[in-house]
Amino acid sequence: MCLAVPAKIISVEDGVAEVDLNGTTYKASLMLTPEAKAGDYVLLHTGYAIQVIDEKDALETLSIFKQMEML
Amino acid sequence: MCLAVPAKIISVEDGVAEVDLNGTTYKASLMLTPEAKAGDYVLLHTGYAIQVIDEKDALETLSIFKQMEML
Amino acid sequence: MDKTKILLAHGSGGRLTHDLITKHLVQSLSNPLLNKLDDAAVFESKGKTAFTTDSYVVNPIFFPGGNIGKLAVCGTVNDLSVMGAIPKYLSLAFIIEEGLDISALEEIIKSIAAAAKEAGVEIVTGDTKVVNTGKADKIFINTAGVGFIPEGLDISGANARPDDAVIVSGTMGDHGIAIMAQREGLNFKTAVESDCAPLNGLITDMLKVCPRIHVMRDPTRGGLATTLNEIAGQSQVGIELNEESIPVKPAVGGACEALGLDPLYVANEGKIIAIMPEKDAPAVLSAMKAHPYGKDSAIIGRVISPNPGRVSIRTPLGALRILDMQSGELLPRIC
Amino acid sequence: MDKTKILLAHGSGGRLTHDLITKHLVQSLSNPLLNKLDDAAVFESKGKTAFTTDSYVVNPIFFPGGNIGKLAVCGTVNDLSVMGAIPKYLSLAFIIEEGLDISALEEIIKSIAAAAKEAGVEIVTGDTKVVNTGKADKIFINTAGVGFIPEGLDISGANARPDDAVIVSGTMGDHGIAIMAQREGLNFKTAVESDCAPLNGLITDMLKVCPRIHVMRDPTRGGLATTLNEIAGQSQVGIELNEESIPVKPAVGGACEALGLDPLYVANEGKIIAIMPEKDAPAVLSAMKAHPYGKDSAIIGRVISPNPGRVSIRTPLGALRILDMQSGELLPRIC
Amino acid sequence: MNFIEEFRSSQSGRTLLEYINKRSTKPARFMEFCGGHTVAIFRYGIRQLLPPHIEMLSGPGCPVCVTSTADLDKVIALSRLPGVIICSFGDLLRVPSSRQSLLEVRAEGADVRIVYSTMDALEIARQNPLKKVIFVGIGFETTAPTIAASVIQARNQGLANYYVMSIHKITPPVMRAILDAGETRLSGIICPGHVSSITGSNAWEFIPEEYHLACAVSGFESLDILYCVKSLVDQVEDATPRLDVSYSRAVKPEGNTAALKIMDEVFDICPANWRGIGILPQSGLCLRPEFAAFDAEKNFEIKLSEPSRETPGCLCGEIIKGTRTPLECKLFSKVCTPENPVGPCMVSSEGTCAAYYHYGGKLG
Amino acid sequence: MNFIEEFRSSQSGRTLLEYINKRSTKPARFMEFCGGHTVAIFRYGIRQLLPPHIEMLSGPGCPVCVTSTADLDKVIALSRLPGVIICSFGDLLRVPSSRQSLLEVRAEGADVRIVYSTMDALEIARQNPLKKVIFVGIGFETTAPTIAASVIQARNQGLANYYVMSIHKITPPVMRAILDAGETRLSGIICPGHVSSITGSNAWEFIPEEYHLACAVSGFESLDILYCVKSLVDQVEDATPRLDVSYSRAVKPEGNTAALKIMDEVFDICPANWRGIGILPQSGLCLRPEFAAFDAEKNFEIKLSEPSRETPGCLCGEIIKGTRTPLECKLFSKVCTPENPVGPCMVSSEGTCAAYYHYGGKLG
Ligand code: SF4
Ligand code: SF4
Ligand SMILES: [Mg+2]
Ligand SMILES: [Mg+2]
Ligand SMILES: [Mg+2]
Ligand SMILES: [Mg+2]
Ligand SMILES: [Mg+2]
Ligand SMILES: [Mg+2]
Ligand SMILES: [Mg+2]
Ligand SMILES: [Mg+2]
Ligand SMILES: [Mg+2]
Ligand SMILES: [Mg+2]
Repeated sequence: MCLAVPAKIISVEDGVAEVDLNGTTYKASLMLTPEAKAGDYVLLHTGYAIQVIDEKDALETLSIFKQMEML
Repeated sequence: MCLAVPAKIISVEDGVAEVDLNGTTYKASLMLTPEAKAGDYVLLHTGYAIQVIDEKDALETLSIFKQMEML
Repeated sequence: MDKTKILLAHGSGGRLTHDLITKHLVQSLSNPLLNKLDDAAVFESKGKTAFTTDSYVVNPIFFPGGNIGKLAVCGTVNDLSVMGAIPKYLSLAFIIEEGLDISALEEIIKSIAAAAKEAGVEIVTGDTKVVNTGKADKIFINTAGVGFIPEGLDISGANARPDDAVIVSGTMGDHGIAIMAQREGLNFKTAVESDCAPLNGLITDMLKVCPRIHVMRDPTRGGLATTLNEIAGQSQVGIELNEESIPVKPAVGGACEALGLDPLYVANEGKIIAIMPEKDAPAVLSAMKAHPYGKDSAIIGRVISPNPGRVSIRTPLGALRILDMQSGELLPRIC
Repeated sequence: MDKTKILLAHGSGGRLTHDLITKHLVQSLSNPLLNKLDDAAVFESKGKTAFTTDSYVVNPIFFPGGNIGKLAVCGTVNDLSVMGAIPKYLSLAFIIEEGLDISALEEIIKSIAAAAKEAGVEIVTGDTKVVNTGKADKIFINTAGVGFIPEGLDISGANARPDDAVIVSGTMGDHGIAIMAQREGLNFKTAVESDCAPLNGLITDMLKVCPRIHVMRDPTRGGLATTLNEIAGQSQVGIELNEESIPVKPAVGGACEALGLDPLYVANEGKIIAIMPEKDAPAVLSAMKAHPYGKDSAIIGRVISPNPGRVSIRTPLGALRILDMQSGELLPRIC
Repeated sequence: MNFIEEFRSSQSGRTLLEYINKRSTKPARFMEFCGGHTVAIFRYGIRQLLPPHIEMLSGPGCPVCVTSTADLDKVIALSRLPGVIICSFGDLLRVPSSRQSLLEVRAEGADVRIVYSTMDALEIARQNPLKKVIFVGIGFETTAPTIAASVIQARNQGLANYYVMSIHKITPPVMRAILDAGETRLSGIICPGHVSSITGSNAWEFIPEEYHLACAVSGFESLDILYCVKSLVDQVEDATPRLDVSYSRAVKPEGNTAALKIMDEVFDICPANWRGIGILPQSGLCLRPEFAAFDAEKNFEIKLSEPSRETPGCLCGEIIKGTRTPLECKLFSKVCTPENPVGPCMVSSEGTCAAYYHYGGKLG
Repeated sequence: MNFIEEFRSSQSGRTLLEYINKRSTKPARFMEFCGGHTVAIFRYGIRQLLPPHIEMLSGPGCPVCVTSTADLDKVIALSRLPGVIICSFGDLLRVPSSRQSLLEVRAEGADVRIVYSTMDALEIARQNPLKKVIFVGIGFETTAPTIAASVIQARNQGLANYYVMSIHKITPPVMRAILDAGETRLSGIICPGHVSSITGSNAWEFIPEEYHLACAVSGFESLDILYCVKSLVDQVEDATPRLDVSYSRAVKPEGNTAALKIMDEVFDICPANWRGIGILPQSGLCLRPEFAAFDAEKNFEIKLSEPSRETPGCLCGEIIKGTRTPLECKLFSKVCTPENPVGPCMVSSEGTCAAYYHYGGKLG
């Protein structure tokens, strides 16, 4: 029951965000992530944003992969 | 609203008759003709027997036609 | 847990669909063309080819004299046959409401196989869709059919000519009344069975004695009256019937009296109208009467020049009145 | 009072049916065979003939990229074309739920006419049934089709041979995702349109450069994965795909991620799979890419001897896993 | 004997026609009150077999045709209420109200069911305890007792979700209204057969007594009608207007007393709105206060969105009164057909316009 | 950057695999707790690319698979009540209870609807005020907050016809139960990614601390999983069990406090019945008494016609605990297929048996 995907918040209205994933957009309630704002990436799960994605952390992880590749 | 057809009572159960018309049988409530009994012909209208047909009168009428034909 | 009811998954295109097709359909209807399970069946053909389709939505799906499966084969076989074609190949497409008992489907398929066998046709291609509960009525069937027309025939609704004789192959209204008797809310019972039958055999016998038949048609929905009106319109002729010579079973007449219906508007599924030169009528009539599906055949009228597009009927008292197309649904009435 | 909605009477076989057929259908789809309104259409045929049927129950009936009418023409045209046939004649049978807006029916018929024109086919015979509210879902359409196969072709799902190349004509899953986006209760929007298209033109171009194509099939319900499994089963060969080379639109991928679906199981209505000797693949591929309906074509895998009846897929990491048939309904999932 | 075939003998029919054609010398205008007779006369082709100086007029005896637009609008409004199932006889479904027919609201999703009998409607009520089942009670004295019987059954069985919307009408008052208007200069009346089997032939004694017109109660087979016409011709030729009963096998002078009693128990006499004629006092049947719990008018708030309107151009009102025939209506068979009926006389199977359309079209 | 493609790069994947294959020397058994991981591992074909001495075991992390027959029987019983609409996620519909699945009761006429979100279920409740809408709440900490959010919305909006049947479970207790049983002799744990994005990675600190096992929280893309396996291999090789987070873009030590607050507001912790494991204390979520009005168990009388029974022969219980694999089940792929699943591990798309069936079939 834990399928969640990253999607980007395009707009927010009444606590419900429009989020985009490669050109397909979904409604996502922000009840569980009240801090999320337009431009943020959130984890979308059953119509709710359950977490805001930390871009800095993501880039860090990716750079570890790059470093490993270069070894 | 006055389509009614003659049909013969085959059996009666709980005030509802089974009536026959040329081999097709219908249910007919006898609420409006409580005197009707098996063997009688009744006028069937919207699932109710609305009148018992008077065979004697019918034969009389038919014999008038026969007399006219013979003239 | 083996399934006893049709689920949406049976129509999803996946393995359950595949299993339904191979287990239930291919096994019962088996023939080399169907068994290939390609996107289309491929066969050799040559010459004048007849092609027709009908969907069957009859309610109830099982009725005295048949079921929706038998009907779906016979109806399409008959539409080919009345064009003079020898029916050969049928397609078969189901739309099933989720929840249908698989045993009901099996029985329907059995009837399809039996009717196809009797008619000498093969089911060569098919399709199965399943829709949610409440989005269809148990099962709908479509069949399309292909048949080949022997040289020398020219049969069409547009070919009726003045002085042609009009023959029907039996009693009118049996199918419609048999079905109505099964409907909820119509409290009647009747021994009448649907006349549902494949008529290609009968028609072959007719064409043997008279390849000059001008028109054949099966008077299904709308009944004899509507079908004759269509023919009168297509051929731009008048048609005059004799009310007393039209065969109607007493029990069908009885049912119609009480429901306020006219048997000439009630559907048939195993009868044909045939129109041909008057001189050929006696020979055709006796060929028809010699066939089990035509034993009650009768000459019921003739084609006339006046009143093109109109059907008229001579009443027992000798008056002539119009016999129009059916208008609206055929509703039981009490007026 | 002119009718704006379909009533049961439109399917009763009487005058309203007759009017519906002549006014709406014959006028829009007019051709000499149809206009006769006989029980079957009659045409000349010769040689290898392909015959197929499908019913269309798509919900909603209008969707980005088409409607049920366009789909009903394209689907059957494609099933004929993938057998190598030149599609010629279609039958058209409606089952309509009482209450359908007549304007909706008109729009559907317009699309049917346009799609038939594009595909170069004629609707030559038809049928219309109307059922009570709640007994169907707005409208169901069945088409059957007849086409003729030129000499020298031999295309069948049973003809795949080891070392053949597997090509698809474009991106996977567009139709299914476009339809799902329209469904109530699935809160997503997408710019993806149904790929619904008649593919006979594309296929003609392909056969021109390579009449030796072994298999063609349109991956509709069940998607690429299911269709390839069917072919692997029919031909008793293995098929090995390369996951990275299968074209999928980003928005389709995005929709599938969130719904827990795999685009390889999602339906297409304007794509084909073609399987042919490896040496012919480049020529076929460039013919396909030159056609508007094939511009995203790609070689996605090959036929192998091991694992007959099985489809496997090489993942981007280089592992090989089974790609099974779809099981059950395609349900959005959240696991 | 099945009391049908015997009364359709073509031999006897020809004898009766011969008699009529010989006997009749005076021009005469006969009105068949009952729509069932209108249809039968057309179906048997009787009109064309009578002497040309006998004119047959159709009267107000089709309950559908005389239903006012205002009453139908109420029925349509009821059908739109949530949780309601409308039950009615098939005849009523195609009749246009100010804007729509029941068939059309059904196509829009309303739950409208055709029943053959009020017993079916009671069964539907039993099977749908969470719904409210409204039976639209339409018809004359023939039918009203069957609706009354259903109300009594609903009461006895404690069926709390069964209602009747009563548009029933009774026939003698409208007969008087037409005769009083005197517009049609009639020579005789064919009195309704099945109405009379309930009311008794006595109900029509006022016709010869007060209006000095020939009259006879007729059945619906060909011989019944010809026998009735024979009687009217005899009365006209002899100038001895009286009440004859040519349908004595079904019609007694006192009618069906059991049915009359049940009808009287449930229904009160009240004014009714007759299409083309207007409101006639004491010509309708409404539920008695004791049965208010079953009265749709008392249990549902019927909101009409706009005032009712009759269709302009339609002559139904005149046709019902016998002062015009459908052939005089400009819309007949051009704009107004059974598929697209403008007025109720075209839609009802026993409507005069429908009978002219189906059976009366000019031949040759 | 869309946070998907970047984490599927095959080049980086190969690099990570190379690293793992080089670094790993000791035999190791890793359990992926989460069914989502099971599916991803199969889909990417990761198992066959790891060194042969690394064994991957699937844990109890599919909420469908761990639902007890007894709980499902209750859901089926609810679906048969008149006037009820059952809403659930698609995953649950095919799971067989003692006798039937929800798909099968739907085919028999029950009103069972698949929703994508509890927001859809709320909308269905709004649109069907005369019906009772029961959402079957299934899932772990990832999903439970969204159900809690729906209950709060229903309360705030005064939606009186919305109910939740809570079969929610929480994950740390079952993880402990499995480790306590010790049957599987594990070397490390792949901790659930999306559960942890709610609970926070801190929830798993007990694994290295109390059980001295390697562990890391993983995401669901190929690189996430490989990166996590790399971490486990490092920990095993270095014998330094610790809690790593290879999915730090979504998982914080403290988790999602807003979601935890809402979950805590609506749900109380209670015992739960885990298939194959039995009742574990403090491992489930039930509605708090303040929300009793929304609790399906408190508002409907659930009558079971017979005692619940597990299907004989099915090893789901063992498979969930990681002590057996589907290949050891006699029914696997013969009697038990996704079309005719015997146990929930075959029906759920993230069930171990389904993953083996779809992706793991032997090739060549
Ligand atoms: S023909 Fe039509 S419009 Fe004219 S009077 Fe009759 S019902 Fe009215
Ligand atoms: S294969 Fe089927 S029966 Fe065996 S353990 Fe898995 S779910 Fe149970
Ligand atoms: Mg046909
Ligand atoms: Mg037909
Ligand atoms: Mg198909
Ligand atoms: Mg149904
Ligand atoms: Mg036909
Ligand atoms: Mg097909
Ligand atoms: Mg197809
Ligand atoms: Mg047809
Ligand atoms: Mg619908
Ligand atoms: Mg195909």
